[in-house]
Amino acid sequence: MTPSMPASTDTPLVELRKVSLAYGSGPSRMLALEDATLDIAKGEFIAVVGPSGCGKSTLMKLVTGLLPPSGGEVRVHGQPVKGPIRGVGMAFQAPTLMPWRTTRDNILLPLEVVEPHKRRFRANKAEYVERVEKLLASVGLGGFGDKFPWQLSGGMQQRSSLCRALVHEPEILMLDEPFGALDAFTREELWGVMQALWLERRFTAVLVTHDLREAVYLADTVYVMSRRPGRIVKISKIELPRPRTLETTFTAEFVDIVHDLRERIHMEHA
Amino acid sequence: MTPSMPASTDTPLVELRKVSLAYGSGPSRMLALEDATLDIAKGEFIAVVGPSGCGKSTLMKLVTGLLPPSGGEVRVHGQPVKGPIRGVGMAFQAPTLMPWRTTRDNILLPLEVVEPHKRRFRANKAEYVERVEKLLASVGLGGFGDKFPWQLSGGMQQRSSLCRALVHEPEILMLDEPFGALDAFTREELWGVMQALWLERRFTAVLVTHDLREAVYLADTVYVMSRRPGRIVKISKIELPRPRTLETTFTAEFVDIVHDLRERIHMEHA
Amino acid sequence: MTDRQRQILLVAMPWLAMAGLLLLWELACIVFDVPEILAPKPSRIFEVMIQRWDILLRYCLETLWTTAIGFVLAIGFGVLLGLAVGASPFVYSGLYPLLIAFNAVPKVAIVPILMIWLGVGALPAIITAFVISFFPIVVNVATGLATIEPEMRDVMRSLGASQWEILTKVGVPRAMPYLFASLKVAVTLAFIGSVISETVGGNRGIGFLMLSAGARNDSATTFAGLFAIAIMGVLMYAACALVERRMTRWAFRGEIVS
Amino acid sequence: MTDRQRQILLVAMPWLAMAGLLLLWELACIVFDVPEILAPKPSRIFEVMIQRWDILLRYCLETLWTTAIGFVLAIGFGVLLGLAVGASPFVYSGLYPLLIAFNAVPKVAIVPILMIWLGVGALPAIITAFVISFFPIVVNVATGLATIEPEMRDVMRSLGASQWEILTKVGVPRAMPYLFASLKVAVTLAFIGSVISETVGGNRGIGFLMLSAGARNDSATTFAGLFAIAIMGVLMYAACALVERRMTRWAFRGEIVS
Amino acid sequence: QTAVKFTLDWVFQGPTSPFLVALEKGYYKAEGLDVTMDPGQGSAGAVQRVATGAYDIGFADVNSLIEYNAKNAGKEILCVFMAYDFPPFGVHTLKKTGITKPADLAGKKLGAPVFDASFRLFPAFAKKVGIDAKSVNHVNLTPQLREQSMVQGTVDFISGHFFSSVLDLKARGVKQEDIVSFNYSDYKMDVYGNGIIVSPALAEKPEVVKGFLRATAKAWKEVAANPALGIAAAKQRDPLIDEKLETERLDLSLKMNVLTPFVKENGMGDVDPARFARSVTDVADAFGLPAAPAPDKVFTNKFLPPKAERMVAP
Ligand SMILES: Nc1ncnc2c1ncn2[C@@H]1O[C@H](COP(=O)(O)OP(=O)(O)OP(=O)(O)O)[C@@H](O)[C@H]1O
Ligand SMILES: Nc1ncnc2c1ncn2[C@@H]1O[C@H](COP(=O)(O)OP(=O)(O)OP(=O)(O)O)[C@@H](O)[C@H]1O
Ligand SMILES: Cc1ncc(C[n+]2csc(CCO)c2C)c(N)n1
Ligand SMILES: [Mg+2]
Ligand SMILES: [Mg+2]
Repeated sequence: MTPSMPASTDTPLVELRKVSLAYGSGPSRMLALEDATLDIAKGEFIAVVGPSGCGKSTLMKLVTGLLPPSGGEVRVHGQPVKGPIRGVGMAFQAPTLMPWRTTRDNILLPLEVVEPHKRRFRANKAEYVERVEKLLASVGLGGFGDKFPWQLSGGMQQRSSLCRALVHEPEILMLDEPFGALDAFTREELWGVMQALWLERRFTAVLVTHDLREAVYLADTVYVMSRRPGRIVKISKIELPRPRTLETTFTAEFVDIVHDLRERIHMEHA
Repeated sequence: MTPSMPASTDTPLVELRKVSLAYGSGPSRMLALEDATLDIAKGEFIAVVGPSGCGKSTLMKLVTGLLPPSGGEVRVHGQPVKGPIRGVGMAFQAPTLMPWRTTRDNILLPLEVVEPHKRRFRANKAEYVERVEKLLASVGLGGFGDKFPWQLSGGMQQRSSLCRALVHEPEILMLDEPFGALDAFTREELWGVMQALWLERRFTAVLVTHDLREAVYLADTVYVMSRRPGRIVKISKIELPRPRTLETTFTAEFVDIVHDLRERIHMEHA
Repeated sequence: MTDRQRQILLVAMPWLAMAGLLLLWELACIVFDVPEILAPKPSRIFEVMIQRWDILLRYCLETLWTTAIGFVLAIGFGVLLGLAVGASPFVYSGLYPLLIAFNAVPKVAIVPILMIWLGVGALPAIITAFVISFFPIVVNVATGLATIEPEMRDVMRSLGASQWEILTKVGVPRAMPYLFASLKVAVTLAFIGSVISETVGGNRGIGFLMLSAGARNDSATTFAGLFAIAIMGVLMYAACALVERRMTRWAFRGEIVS
Repeated sequence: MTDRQRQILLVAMPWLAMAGLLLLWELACIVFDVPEILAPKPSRIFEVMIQRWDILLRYCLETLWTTAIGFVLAIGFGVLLGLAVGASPFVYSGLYPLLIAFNAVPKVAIVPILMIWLGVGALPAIITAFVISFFPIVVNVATGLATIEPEMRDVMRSLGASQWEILTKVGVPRAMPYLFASLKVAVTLAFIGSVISETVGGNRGIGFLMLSAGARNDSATTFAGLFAIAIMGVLMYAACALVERRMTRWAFRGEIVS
Repeated sequence: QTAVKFTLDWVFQGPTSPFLVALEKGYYKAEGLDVTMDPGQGSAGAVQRVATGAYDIGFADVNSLIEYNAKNAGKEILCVFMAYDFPPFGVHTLKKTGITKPADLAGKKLGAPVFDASFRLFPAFAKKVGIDAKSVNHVNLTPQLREQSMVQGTVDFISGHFFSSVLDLKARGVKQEDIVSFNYSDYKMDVYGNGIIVSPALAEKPEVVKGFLRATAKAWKEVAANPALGIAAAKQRDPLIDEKLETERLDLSLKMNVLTPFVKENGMGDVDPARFARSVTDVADAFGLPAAPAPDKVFTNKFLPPKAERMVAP
């Protein structure tokens, strides 16, 4: 690659270089993340697993620029991150829906804010509403658009929040335990939905999860983090062919990978 | 049993008789729960599983009297429930910690409110604080008592909420997905903690969960609910010997029960 | 108590409370033989109100519309300033002390100066009503913004929303319950502003009526004027409460369900 | 801008803003050749303040303590009434219209009656300060209570907490940011109340000073009095803001982190 | 010591300083009276304060009293000491308006506080000079606004006490020769001015009233001889007053309102019964009262000290 060529698929989309983050200052200072170094290529789907409180959510906020690192550097598109980056879709760990908006309006929010949708939002309103309805139906919430978030069950709120992260078709998708409050079947259904979307659009995705099967099913690379302060202790490339199906999850190869990851995390609990 | 004898272990502690619940009224009326009939004996540990949005959280609120049923009758201790009943510990689906209290003070809350602790709260403050610290340590949050809830990770908040439900040693324990935001190991550790507590105190417990292994590990009876409006479609007595261990979960019997439940829920997704 | 009885009682309460208060007043006047010049009996006040309803109504309407205009201006300006103060720590630290200083100063002392610049008439009344009532709105809107949950802010920031978008899409709805709380205070202040201005100069409005009645030792008419102001205040409040019901249902959801 | 520069600017802002305003005023006076009797130049006002600081201080202290007592009473009573109004729909519907009615009535019309019962002196000033400033507190505390998240209420209910416990353990902390917002408004009103009462009768406090200065067209002294009130208002506000920082940090956590 | 609450009609200024002298020098104390003295908000207010019993004694415009007594028959309040034999009431205008005689006031704009005694008496004055009071367009203005508004031309003329309006105008840079004043008394409206009024309850205790009047007359005599004494007392009460201005105000009021030929001859405090009776009718007419009160229900001289003690003219 000649230096004159623009950094494209060869430079990773997201680069973390020895990033650390400490909350608070003075005696209450607490290191949540230490020396995290990782690269995410454009179109890569990564998963982050690790014990509760190890800094996974913190890591996501660092990548999207919601938090400034205490040390090290975060780069996206080769540029150091100075503030919240554009073009991400983020499903936070809590649903964080706005109680004054109906579910539909909550999901329309990114379209009101993010270019280029914002510009044509008024003109294309009907079309956007239809898109939202489709999305709602795909996560099993057809017909609930008119309800307010506080009229939904916990799992339904979480799915709405997922829809909000997807609706503007972002380049980068950050999912913090997006299926945690769902039953096994709904969850596995949504894995399929998720994978299909990814295969179609090839966005870059970061998934935080406690479900190792979920991580292996969806991700190209799984990062295992240590207890707090979180460090990356294992990187596991998942070379399983796509599209993966529920059958894949019963193959020996799949089960082995899950088992390996499990063993590694178990060490953190010793 | 002679009629003059007080209803004791023979009458169930909690009785639901064809209970239904509809949210809203008029055109926006929506039936969340239909004809739920179940008995919970004193000291029984039951689990409720079912698809997302089927009315599990609603069921819990009905049992504790937080919601009045639209139809049917709820009885606790043989008395019809008219308002919130006393002596329950409840871990809601969301952590609902109070942001103006430290984690420790959040967990102390039931002791400030519930008799007989309330009466001696001031006098025994030190002892109660110690109790909270022990509880925090048992869920892996030792040393976090001074933090505010918004300084904790999602999983840590959930564990604090669990502590709050346990601290006053309630007669009835209601747990709405108490381990949903935890990694597998922390979760399994807490199963053990939970079971040990139950074996010691023999409280009556209702656990809502999406993890069938969790349900079977902990419960005496597992209830499977249908899609919304939720009805009880399967009742499964778990006769596995106690204490159950992680090894138990690998026995054929255990796996079979889980498989059966799984099949039944799968039908709901068809 | 059934739901229906409850409903009826709720509607009846304000009337019962008011009737109770007036009765107490009437009785106190009779028992303590209070001279009319001090505090007339409510029955006497109502008598005057009925007798002179046409004059009262005319003066009331004059006051009402200056107040309404001043109040609307106060809402507009108060919300904007509140947004600015709530959104920027610099505006906050620079402007808040000045605002407090300005508002601690009794407006009675300022109005004459205003009148010297603007002459007497409706304009100074509008301005006084505006000036006296915008502050609670600023404070409450600013507090509403400052207490936005950081989680909501993060949702917007992650979408790359501008400061302005965060303000309008989260800040404004979040601040609504605060705004409506402040309107209840502001509307009463707006009336006070109008009336003060009318007493300082001019020959219009309920303030003038009360003052000239006072000069004639006609305290029944003065009190009739006070009652008229009170009634207008409650009407304006009812209008605000109506809008509040529609716009902030989400914040009061706890009340609706249980 | 570094964090340090930011910090310095934040502290400097109120002074800069104030200086800017006064400068503008001074210039306007010079350019438009405003006669002193209309609006004195700030420089002249400060001259008077420095010249007569001892007298001013004496009067100020008189006003300050009546105001402070009235304000403290208003907080106590306002919080209690706010809790009652926020907690019970019956109290709400029965009392709110009455409160609005009472507060829409200009206190200047009520104070003379008060003085007849109580005589002139500190007592009517305290009561006026109290009466005028408790309403914003009631409204905001009540709104704070009414907007409690139902989830929090359920936590308490599931513990079998009494209405009173829900009120004190959830309602009060929840209403704190609202309370402090209202205190900012209430403290300015309390000053206005004191000063009004002092103007209506008595020979104490800044209100009397301004009255007598007004009667002899000594507007420099009148304005010196206004400035003194403004300064006291800001001082009281600063005291409230200090307490606010300590007590409602959780609600402003969004500001602290980012 | 008997506690006595005393209210002025207005703030502590030169013309009311004799009361302060009596207080500071202990003349009231010597009569066995413990007097508290408060400023007021106009004569009507002072009458009301005494009427409601909040104060025992007041200093107020006797015309306000006539109105009050007419409307509250059976609860009359008595004036027991006439201070301003010549009333300070009048209307004032500026040369530039072209108004030179009272008849020119017809159809003009009058700025006045509604409770200003000169304003309230204006209809009677209008009648005497033959103009229609209804043709005058009245605008309410607080005392702070009144003079300024005329200087700015917002109103054509104002009503007010001579010693306050003229001094206020001069303070605004208006020259004495540019001010045109019409004193009501110069147009056959010879009503009385301010006097001391007592509550019905206090009227039952003649010794107290007599003592009060004796002390007051004594102080007035001293102030008439030496105005600086009065100013010093006022200064003590209200440290911020402008001595020069108050001296001028006091001088004016003494010369014009207090030390009239009648007072020089008969002493201060009493009235000419015929003139007083006439003034009661005039005032009742001006205020549109249904019936004039009997003069002896408004003023009595039965509490006055002997004439010798009332000869205040130096
Ligand atoms: N706002 C904050 N202030 C202070 N400390 C914080 C804050 N947010 C998180 N922390 C601390 O940082 C550490 C990591 O938190 P983080 O939320 O990243 O964990 P996590 O890996 O997402 O955990 P979980 O799986 O439980 O969600 C925790 O120990 C937590 O206490
Ligand atoms: N406050 C409410 N107002 C109106 N509808 C509600 C309310 N709470 C719940 N519902 C509706 O009732 C149904 C059952 O909700 P519930 O919370 O009991 O489900 P759940 O079984 O707990 O689901 P999950 O597993 O997703 O938490 C849902 O369809 C939901 O939309
Ligand atoms: C010494 C003296 N000066 C002025 C007045 C006139 N006056 C009476 S009340 C009032 C204004 C009240 O706000 C004014 C200007 C007076 N009676 N005595
Ligand atoms: Mg997390
Ligand atoms: Mg639920």
